[in-house]
Amino acid sequence: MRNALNNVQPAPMLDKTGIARRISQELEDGWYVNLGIGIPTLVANFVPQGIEVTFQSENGILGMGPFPFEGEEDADLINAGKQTITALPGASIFDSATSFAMIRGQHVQLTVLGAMEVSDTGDIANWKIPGKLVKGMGGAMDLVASAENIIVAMMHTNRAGESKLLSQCSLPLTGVNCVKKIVTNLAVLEVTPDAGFRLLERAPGVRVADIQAATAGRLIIPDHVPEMQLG
Amino acid sequence: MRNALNNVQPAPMLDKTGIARRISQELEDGWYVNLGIGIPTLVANFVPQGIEVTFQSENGILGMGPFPFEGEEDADLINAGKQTITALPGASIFDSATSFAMIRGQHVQLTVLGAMEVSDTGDIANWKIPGKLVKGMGGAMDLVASAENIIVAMMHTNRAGESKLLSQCSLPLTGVNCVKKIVTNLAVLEVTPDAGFRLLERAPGVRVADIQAATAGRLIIPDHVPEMQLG
Amino acid sequence: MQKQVADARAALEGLRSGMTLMLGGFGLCGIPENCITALAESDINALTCISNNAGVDDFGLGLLLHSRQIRKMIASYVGENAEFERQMLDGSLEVDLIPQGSLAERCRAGGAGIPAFFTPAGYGTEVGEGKEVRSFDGKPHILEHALTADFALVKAWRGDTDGNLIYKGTARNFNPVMAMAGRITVAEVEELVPAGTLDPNMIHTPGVFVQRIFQGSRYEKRIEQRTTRPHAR
Amino acid sequence: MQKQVADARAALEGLRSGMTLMLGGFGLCGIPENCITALAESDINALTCISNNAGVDDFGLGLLLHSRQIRKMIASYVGENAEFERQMLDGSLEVDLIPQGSLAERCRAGGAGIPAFFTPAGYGTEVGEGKEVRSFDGKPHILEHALTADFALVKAWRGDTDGNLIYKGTARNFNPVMAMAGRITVAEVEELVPAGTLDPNMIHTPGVFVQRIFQGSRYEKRIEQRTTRPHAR
Repeated sequence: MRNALNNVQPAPMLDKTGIARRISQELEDGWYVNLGIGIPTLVANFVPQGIEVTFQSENGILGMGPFPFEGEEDADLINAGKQTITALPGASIFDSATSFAMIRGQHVQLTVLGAMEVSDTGDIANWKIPGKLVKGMGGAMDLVASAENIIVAMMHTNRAGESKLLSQCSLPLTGVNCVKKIVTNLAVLEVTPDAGFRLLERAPGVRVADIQAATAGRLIIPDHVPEMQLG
Repeated sequence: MRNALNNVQPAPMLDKTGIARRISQELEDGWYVNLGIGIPTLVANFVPQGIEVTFQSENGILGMGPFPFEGEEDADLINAGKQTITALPGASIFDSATSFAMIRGQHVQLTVLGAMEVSDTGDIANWKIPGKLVKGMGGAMDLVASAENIIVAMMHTNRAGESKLLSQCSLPLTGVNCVKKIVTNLAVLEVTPDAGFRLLERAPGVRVADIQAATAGRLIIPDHVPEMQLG
Repeated sequence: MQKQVADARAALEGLRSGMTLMLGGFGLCGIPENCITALAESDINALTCISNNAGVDDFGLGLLLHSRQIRKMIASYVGENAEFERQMLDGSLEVDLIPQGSLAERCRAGGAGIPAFFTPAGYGTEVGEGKEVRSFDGKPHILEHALTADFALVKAWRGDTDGNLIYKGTARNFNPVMAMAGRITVAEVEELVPAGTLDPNMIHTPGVFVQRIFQGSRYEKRIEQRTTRPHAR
Repeated sequence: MQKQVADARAALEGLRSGMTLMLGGFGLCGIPENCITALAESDINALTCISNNAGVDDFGLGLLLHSRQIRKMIASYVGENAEFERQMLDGSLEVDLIPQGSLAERCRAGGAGIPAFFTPAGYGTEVGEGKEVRSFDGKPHILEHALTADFALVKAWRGDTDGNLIYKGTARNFNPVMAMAGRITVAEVEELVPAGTLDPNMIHTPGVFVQRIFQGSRYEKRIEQRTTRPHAR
């Protein structure tokens, strides 16, 4: 409730790090996890103590470690964001077909990725804006079509202040009926099978009304919506 | 024409080694070759001087060498006939899916295998006899369906003296329209696209009439049928 | 998350009668000997076993046939086993024969989330009967479906505690593709080393495909056809 | 049969304008630098290039874009290249974007003689438009077809004179699957060794997939995103 008294600006909310921290609570011991570019990448910094997860990068590595020390960069060791990385003990390297065999075959338990829009039936759009230059979908379409658990990490609204949680995506789709959970700067939401974003948690200091105002798709609001515990 | 004068027995013919020697003349420099069990295996002993071929065994090795010296057998190094083998310099080992990717993807230039029956349209039957115990097709169906060059190595007739070169196979098929060439104890024959075994060569001392008598399928006999040159 | 278990018995926890198993190996080369022994000592039965071969009478899958623990066998070649013959003839063993390459690719597909693919193998034969046919570039192909298993039992040469595997020689064969296709994949290895020991660049089966791993013991590694040449004098 | 050739120029003999090429690499990691340079120095054009990315403005496939030698690009992600953008907008470059996993699997399929397979990736999106849809276990999939190329240009770390290849780190990426799918596969390697030097058990691409091989020179191996952490003090 801090900041709530003199609040004339939009409600307090999480920053990108906060979103990543909240998502890290979803990790389970022994999971293999693919993190997309942007906010999802930050999740690797907040793995809870006592659990072990292995990060996969779809260009062909399991057991991705932190960035290398200065001067120790290896041009032959990068992640899917083309960043120089390191390999942890127990890592393995493989080709692109094997990498997506893991993903498509649901051996990777969790995918975290960003989105431009998510619909209340779990559709996701994150690769193309008509009229703007297309960069390509990379591995996103394979990831969203395959993963059993897909968490979208994104801001609740776009730069124009419009909701990114819609009843139907307006942008070209990356995948349909695939997103299970969404963590934004305002809330944690679950996509229910019968359509609708079920509000699970509020960001610290954020009111249900703020979330309602920022959500264009159907929002299911339980009687009690706890505040996120970021520990 | 030796043996032809006092010939009361069936015409002279090649033994299994002779068939293998004749087939070895079909090898071309740089080819990757898969040899089936039985007569085909013998072909490896007669690779012509000056050419280099690499033998593939479908259980997962390229660059198969000769049997190991006594006492040097390795239980972890066998061929598809479950025989202990060696690996030559330049060999590579791979899994079964990769092995058949090579075969199905036509990276292996020649397959030599045995048959119970071949039809004059190139059908082959070599895996099952109704009423007898089925052992399974192993890799034969993949090999015949995929290879660009398939040479069948077999006796011209079965133990009952019946022709194995038929207008239609009577046994369950291994593959259809796939056999290109047949080398038997009596002859070399080519399967023509418009159906029919074209007689290319006679085994030493064997007469065209002998071949005709032993061939049940349509036989196309050119004016001149040279005798095999086994060098 | 501990993947390492003590032995085959611990590794097979949850394996119940009626389940479908994949077992790596070609002939007796690269078979999961310890797991097979543990199964033979159990009262688990009515198994569907997917394996390229069915062992010999007194070794490999032959042990499970002898004890009548196998209800159905999916294989490409089963010609080395008299017990197999008996049970197939008396109708107690169901048998599905699959071309070897299709078997391998169907396992890989099962592990890779590819539900079905077209292959030319078996077209025009009884293998193709009842299957969808489609021509590509004028060549007929049949549609084959992925195979998966409740448990995949594989054997590797070396493995680490994260489940990374390295096979030796042609003992590799079906093991890597079956490792991919098991809902629970159990790897038995001749030598188990701590994670970080193996070169990440030289892993045959990445640990993500392996749920349980143990160091096996008393490997017989029988040779089916001991072929040699004499030493030159 | 000699697979070893002197250099990229010799390796590309027979590569003509209008052909379809596959080029290994992910970003600038593991790209066939020598072959790309040789192509840039040639007057070959109107190429269809299949590659996960399209290089950057002054390196990798960007060099061939700059010289307008590419007519069509088949890729999954092309976001690092302003020249690419210009040519796509002015209509001189045709672009086909494919999900990365489908791209990899389609190349493997091309090399493995699998003409088509079902995958869930792209269903319900524009990638799936016009493609056959079929549900397996209640989940919709689309039918994707194999890709092959007149030439596949791959880069490995070490190779031998029989064409066996070993890649280093994540420079492996698309190289092994593209090596399988080229009618002529050219491998450039950082170190070329005599056949028999490499451990047969540790080959990533068996020589059967490689028709020509040479030791490259002057590898730049550019880093796109140099990310580091400071040394602990």
